[in-house]
Amino acid sequence: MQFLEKSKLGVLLMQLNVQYRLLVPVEYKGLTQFAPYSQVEYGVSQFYLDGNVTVSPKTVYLPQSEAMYKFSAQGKKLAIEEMPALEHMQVLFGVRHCDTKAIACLDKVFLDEQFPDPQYKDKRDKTIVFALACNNPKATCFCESMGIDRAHADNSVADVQVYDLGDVYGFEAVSEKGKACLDGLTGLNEGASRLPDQKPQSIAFDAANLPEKLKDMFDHPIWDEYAFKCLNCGTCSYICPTCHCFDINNKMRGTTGLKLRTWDSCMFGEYTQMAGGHNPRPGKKERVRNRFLHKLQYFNEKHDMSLCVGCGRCIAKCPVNMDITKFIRQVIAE
Amino acid sequence: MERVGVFICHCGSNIGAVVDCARVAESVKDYPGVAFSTDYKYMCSEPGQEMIQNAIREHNLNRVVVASCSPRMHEKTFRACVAKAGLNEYMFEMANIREHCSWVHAGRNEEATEKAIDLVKMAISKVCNNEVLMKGHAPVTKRALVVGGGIAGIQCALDIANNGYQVDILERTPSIGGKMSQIDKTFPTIDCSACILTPKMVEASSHPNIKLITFAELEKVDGYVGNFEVTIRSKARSVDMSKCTGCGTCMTKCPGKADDEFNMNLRKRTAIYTPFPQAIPNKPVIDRESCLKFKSRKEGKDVCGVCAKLCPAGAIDYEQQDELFTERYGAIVMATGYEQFDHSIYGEYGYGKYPDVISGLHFERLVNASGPTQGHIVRPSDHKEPKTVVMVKCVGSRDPEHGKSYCSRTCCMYTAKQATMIRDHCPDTKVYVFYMDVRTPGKLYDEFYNRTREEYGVEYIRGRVSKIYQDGETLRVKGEDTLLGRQIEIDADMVILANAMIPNPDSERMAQIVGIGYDKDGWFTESHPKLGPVETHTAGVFLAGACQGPKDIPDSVAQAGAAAVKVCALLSKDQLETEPTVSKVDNKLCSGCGLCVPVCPYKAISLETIQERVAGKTIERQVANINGSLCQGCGACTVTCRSGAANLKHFTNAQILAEVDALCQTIL
Amino acid sequence: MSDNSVKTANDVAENFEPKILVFACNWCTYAGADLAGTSRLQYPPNVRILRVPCSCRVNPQFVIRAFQRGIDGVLVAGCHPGDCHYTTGNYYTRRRFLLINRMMEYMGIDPKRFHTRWISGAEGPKFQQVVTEMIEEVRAIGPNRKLRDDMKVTVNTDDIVASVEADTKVVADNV
Amino acid sequence: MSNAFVYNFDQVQNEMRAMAKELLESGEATMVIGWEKGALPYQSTPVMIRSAEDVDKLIWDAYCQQNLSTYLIDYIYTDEKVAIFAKGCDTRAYNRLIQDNRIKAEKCIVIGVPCPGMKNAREAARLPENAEVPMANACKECRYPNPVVFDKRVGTDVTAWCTERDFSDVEAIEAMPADDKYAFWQSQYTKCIRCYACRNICPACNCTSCIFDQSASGWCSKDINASENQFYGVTRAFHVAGRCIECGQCEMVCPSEVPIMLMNKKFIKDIDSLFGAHEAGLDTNTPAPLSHFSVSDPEEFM
Amino acid sequence: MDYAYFPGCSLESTGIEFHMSAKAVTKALGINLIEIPDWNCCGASSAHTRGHWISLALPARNMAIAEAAKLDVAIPCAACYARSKQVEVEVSQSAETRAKIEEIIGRPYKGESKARNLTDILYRDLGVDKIAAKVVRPLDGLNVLTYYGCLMTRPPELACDDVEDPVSLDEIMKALGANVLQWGFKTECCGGSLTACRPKVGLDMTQKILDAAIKAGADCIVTACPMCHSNLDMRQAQLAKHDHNYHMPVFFITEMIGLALGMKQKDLGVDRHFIATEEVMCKLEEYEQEQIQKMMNEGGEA
Repeated sequence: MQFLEKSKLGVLLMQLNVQYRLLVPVEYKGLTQFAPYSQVEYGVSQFYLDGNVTVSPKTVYLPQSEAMYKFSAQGKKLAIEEMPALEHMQVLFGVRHCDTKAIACLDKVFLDEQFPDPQYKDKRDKTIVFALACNNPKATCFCESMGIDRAHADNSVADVQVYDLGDVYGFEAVSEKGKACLDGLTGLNEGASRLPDQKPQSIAFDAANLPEKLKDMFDHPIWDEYAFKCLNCGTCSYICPTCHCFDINNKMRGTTGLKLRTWDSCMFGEYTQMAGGHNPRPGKKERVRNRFLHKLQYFNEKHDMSLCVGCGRCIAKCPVNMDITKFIRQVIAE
Repeated sequence: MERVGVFICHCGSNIGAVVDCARVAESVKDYPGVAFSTDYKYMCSEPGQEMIQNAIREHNLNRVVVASCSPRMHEKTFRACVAKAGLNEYMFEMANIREHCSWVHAGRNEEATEKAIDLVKMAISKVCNNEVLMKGHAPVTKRALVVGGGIAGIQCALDIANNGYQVDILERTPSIGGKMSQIDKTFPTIDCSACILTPKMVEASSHPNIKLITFAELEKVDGYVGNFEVTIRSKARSVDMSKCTGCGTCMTKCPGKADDEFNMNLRKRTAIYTPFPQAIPNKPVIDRESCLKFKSRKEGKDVCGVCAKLCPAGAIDYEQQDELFTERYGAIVMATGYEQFDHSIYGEYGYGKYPDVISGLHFERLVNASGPTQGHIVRPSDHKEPKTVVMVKCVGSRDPEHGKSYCSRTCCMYTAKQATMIRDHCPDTKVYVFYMDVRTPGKLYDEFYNRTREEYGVEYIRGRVSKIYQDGETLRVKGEDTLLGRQIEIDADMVILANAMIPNPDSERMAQIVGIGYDKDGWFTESHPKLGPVETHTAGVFLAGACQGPKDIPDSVAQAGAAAVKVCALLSKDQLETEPTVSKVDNKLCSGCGLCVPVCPYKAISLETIQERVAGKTIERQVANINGSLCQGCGACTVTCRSGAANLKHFTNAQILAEVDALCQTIL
Repeated sequence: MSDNSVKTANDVAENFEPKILVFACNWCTYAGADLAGTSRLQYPPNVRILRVPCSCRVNPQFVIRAFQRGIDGVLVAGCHPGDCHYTTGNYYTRRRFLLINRMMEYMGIDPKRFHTRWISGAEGPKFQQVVTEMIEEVRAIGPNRKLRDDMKVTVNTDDIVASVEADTKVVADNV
Repeated sequence: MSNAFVYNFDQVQNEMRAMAKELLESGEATMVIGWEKGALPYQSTPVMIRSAEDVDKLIWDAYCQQNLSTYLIDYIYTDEKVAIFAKGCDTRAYNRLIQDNRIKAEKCIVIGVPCPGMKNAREAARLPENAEVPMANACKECRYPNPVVFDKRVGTDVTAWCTERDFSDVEAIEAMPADDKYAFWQSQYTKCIRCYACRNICPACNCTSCIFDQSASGWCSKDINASENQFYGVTRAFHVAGRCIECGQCEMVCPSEVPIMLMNKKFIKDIDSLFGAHEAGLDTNTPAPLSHFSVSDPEEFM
Repeated sequence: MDYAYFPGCSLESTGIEFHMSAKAVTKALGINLIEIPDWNCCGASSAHTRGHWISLALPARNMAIAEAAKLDVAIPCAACYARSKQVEVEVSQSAETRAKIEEIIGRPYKGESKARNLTDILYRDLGVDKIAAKVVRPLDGLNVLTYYGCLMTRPPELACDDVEDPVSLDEIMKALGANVLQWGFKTECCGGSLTACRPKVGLDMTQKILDAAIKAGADCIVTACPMCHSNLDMRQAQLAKHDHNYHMPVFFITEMIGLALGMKQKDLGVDRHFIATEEVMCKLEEYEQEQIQKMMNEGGEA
């Protein structure tokens, strides 16, 4: 394990920012998200490590609005212009393991063997992830209950594991990419590896047999109790690291246009609106049920991993303070 | 799939001289939706319209854009043209590249062409969002209303009635007849005004299809073409029309005195009066300002009552009040006539200070046999026959500074007529006429004017009068004679001013009530100065006579006939085609909030309860419903409606957004 | 910053031709513009007239949409209160645009860029004068870069905040 | 001085529970909607009580912010008789929904609760455990803490701590030069992720189908950039202009902390100065300022 | 009501009675006239024959001093008024004129302080009813003719009353109780300087006016211009040589007001006229006696 005094972190980030396009967690006027480190240099936003960011690093790989290709009509013919790939490599610094697990979930969806998503794949290949062990979780965190090890990268996403050891930071290469990147850095000195002491999480439960339990709860009255308070806004799905639904639409300017991929949410009515006016999920109950089941049951059945990584963002930001853990505990207790 | 045909018109050189029409046609050839694009010298001509119709068939176009003049001019023409080729007339848009482009950007050809291309792109983007619309139908009330009982109103009512339709004449004063009843003789034939007017009045009053509503005013007009609901205020006459026989004894003994407006206040009249002997209806009215009983009632006393005592038919009813009643009409003709310009603002002409300075209408009353002087031309001051009379023309007309900027058209002729009549009545009276120009724009007009000068020896002096003042017995008129280039002073016994014509002082209020336009001087605005002089922009409202602009009796009568034909054309239909460009509510989007209901000027929107199946259950909920025939398509509700449920057909949100996007400046 | 970077202020100085959109009510202002045409009253060709049945048909969202599409100035014109062909249409226009004009100024758009005026069918010269004045005023303050909806091609994680700072520096309106 | 000290939460809470029990047992209401404790101390969440035993779930503290009136919309087509607890602003929201014809009075029972002013949950999340949490922004300017309309009520009226609105924040922005104003709004609306939480919580935004849910209508593309977000922001502000009851929930629920009330308050300030003072939601018959006019409105467009 | 006061050369010499009566009357009516310190001649009758800039610069200096004190200038004499008004109008309308004038007179002058004719001040600013209220000795029974001359009404841009039909003198005289007759010579020219350099032409114009006055049966003529007053008053003796004997008293408007306000003739300078004014005075007294007489016997009966 290699060590770095906490005070020298800025220097390290400067180096990274020179070699790569460095993205770090920042706070900007109340909104915390991942942004280019140049913003911290300009003093526009503040470096923010003391908690997980509200808008998850999903935006790095699946931006909220992204052009897939540009098309224009020349006379009667149509010309398509692909979007350029990333110019240079990126480093994503400070990702906690709930988010790395979330990216692993997204990989299951977007890096499918037969139909890998080119733009997603391009970003994943060109990004080196510095995962940060999470010492003091927020009151809304419950990643351990969802089987996530806050200290060790147990998935293929993290390239370097960073530990906050009180006065120093510990760096441990996990993947080849990570090792190459660390070698390129100076100022790190070798030492015996040790682990940070991590505070326990306030919420804890065993979600092991959750999917089985949920299998026959499709018509359970519990849904009324939870769904009635939901407003069907898109907050939870947009800030959730694992929600990955998107809508394809275009944006025209006269005879040229862009084919856009933008986030969408199953909570919106228009999401399942069909031609002719029929909507298979007309009300709140169906939509909340669908979201919970997709996260806790359907994804497991397909990919044997839960689509909820216990980051607790939805608990913090839901306008009506819906609490998924209360739901899970109630299901477990059934 | 939109297949738009674009046709750029040169309009001879009107557009072609400034806009490169070929380039415009060429540059929109590949615009989304365009299947065919060409230009031609005269799109509105016969061959031009045929070209459109052939193109529609050949290229099976389902939308057409014509870039030419203002849609206010030829939209109807081109809609009919595309309809003939089997295309729905609302799948058509126009781009105005003449009034809004070539005519106002002369010499800037390059930029004008760029602008034309933009305007055509806007029209194409809009037409791509047009939908097929069918004209609606609304019932027609087979009854017309003529507002104003002058010669124009009477003639129009007669022409309508003779076509078999019911018509009401609404007159503000106690009797029909209007200004013409005050006039003694009419030019150019000098036949007696009353002789040609009173038969018409009698014919109107006795015509089975005509109802006279006199001493009443227009209060409120609702509804729309074919279905006007007019509220009329019938002012209290204090005489029961059904009982009164018109014997006139009450008028003989009435102690109340008031200025006789009909005789231009040259004499007094009784409080209970008929305006003039041949008045129709020949039933008196009590003027409550000058009637002793009503005046005393104000101070809590109750005196006089002579007329009630004398009246053999017991028709006097002091308790009568104004009453409002509503009537339904299919068409309205405005014939509110003109008023004389108040020349007292010309202090230098001494009006009001010198009694012998009078206006044209005053003279008409002097020379009229039933007038205050029984037809003798005498000076108001001392009732002596004037030896020298000076007539001053263009008092108030053609004077943008203090008066009106326009020429009042009739003064030259009636001044010549009055001069002839003076010379006729008092052969040895000298008559001078100060003029700027003499305008005799009619049949036998100029001959009449020449006869006035040659046979009747009237002295025409080309020049303006600067000042008139009392100089002892006579009026000293100071002016100039521009032809001789010298100042001139005349001692006149009487001066007659030829005042300008202005619209009825109440014209602006009435225009707002009926919902038609008026110009800066208050004349009603016709739909087109040349091609639509008797129509207005409001369907179903027509104009007749001087209310549309200064004009003499022949023109007024001609216009009255024209307006009558338009009314009859309208009333001849059992059903009226209503424009389909009205607002419509999409029930799926409407949440029944009712914010649009108070916004509609025509009260066309109401909340209706509908039944719907939601999640397997039939429920009832309220949605806004727009009555297509009442709605006139203003669009106020479409902006109040937050969810876009109310949308105005032919001007939908999508169409307007498409037009805005067509101008897009941003780059991707 | 993406490739179609917003034009910086200085490269536009001299030959800037503003594009003005006029929402003209069919019965009065459109007729006034026609009258300006028939009387051959010349005015600069920067104006595009969009016909609406009544000024009360103009939704403030159209005006903001125009600025999004890069139009430099918007005029909403209708009949004088009392003359409206639909009797009360322009009273609603007045209420709406008294509010939305203040809000647009509150959002930082230069008030010279949006006007609401009453122009009747007989006021051809007034149409010419209002339009010419507006074009000169907008030409003086340069192209509008506020509210523009230039598509930022998000090639990679070009996050939102970076674009803010770039925009804010460039966007200074009358730099 | 937040008058939470004088105000006795627990006493009102007990009254609420008793009222709920009585309504459920008598069958007058098939369901009572109130608040229960959420996951965190500064979170209370709406709860639906159907049986009398569960009434003890009901709590009443300084974080019961959600406006329960909007839930009534979901039940107008059912034969449920729904009772809700309603603070001063919630009752104004109730009037708003009645006036907008979205709920039927006979299906609802409004239990008025005098409100001492709710605490700012967002600040509470940032502050350490036992710090003094300030009052929510909208509650600072609240002039109607006591319910303006109710079928039943609990607790005793509180004295309003503010008599007129404070437009100093709006005036501060008005005074800024044009570019700074634009930079301010653009940076704020760049943060917006168009989750529509502000629209869905707002009692004035109660359309069955919103134009931002009809992407085919062409009003606003789903692209996320400062321009489209500002179009959404100002359009929504215009739609609720003259109808907004100033409950401040839009600002509270925004995950990006965009100061949405600054826009609504600008419209409120202008409506008051231009068309006469107007308070939305105090009754159900005063017409909305933008759906009527006065001939003597100020004339600036001659 | 404070004004800077510019008497002008005539009011120090031939028109001294206009100056005396103006000072007395304005003081009595509460108008405070502050004489411009070190004023110079406005170049009325001859300056514009020598050159345009000198004709503007002379009055400009006086106006500039008044402008420094931020006062409008009250000018009784019509000629001085016309000259001062012209420089005020030309300077406020064109920047180069202003620059050139400021360079010549060596002090700033923006054209903001207005040149005001004293009659116009009495009629418009003060108002006839205020004058009527102060009348002690009404001029009832006195038949007067008002005479405006040229410079008060022409050219239109400088005129202080209607070009064709001026009314200010008429209204003031009516307020004093006089019987104002009608005649056509209100704005005819009195001959001006022609009565000196081209007597044949000038005197003929003066004579026409006097003849018209006699024909109209006036007791006296009232004017507000020293040049007209001297021509009408002084030249009557010269005209007497051509076998017409004229005896038409000519008064200044301020003298008339003074008399009506009960002031003594000496203080107003009425005794300094060429044509004696006794008849008018005793006519007033006679009339007064009759009034007292009538009141006496009415009083007696009642």
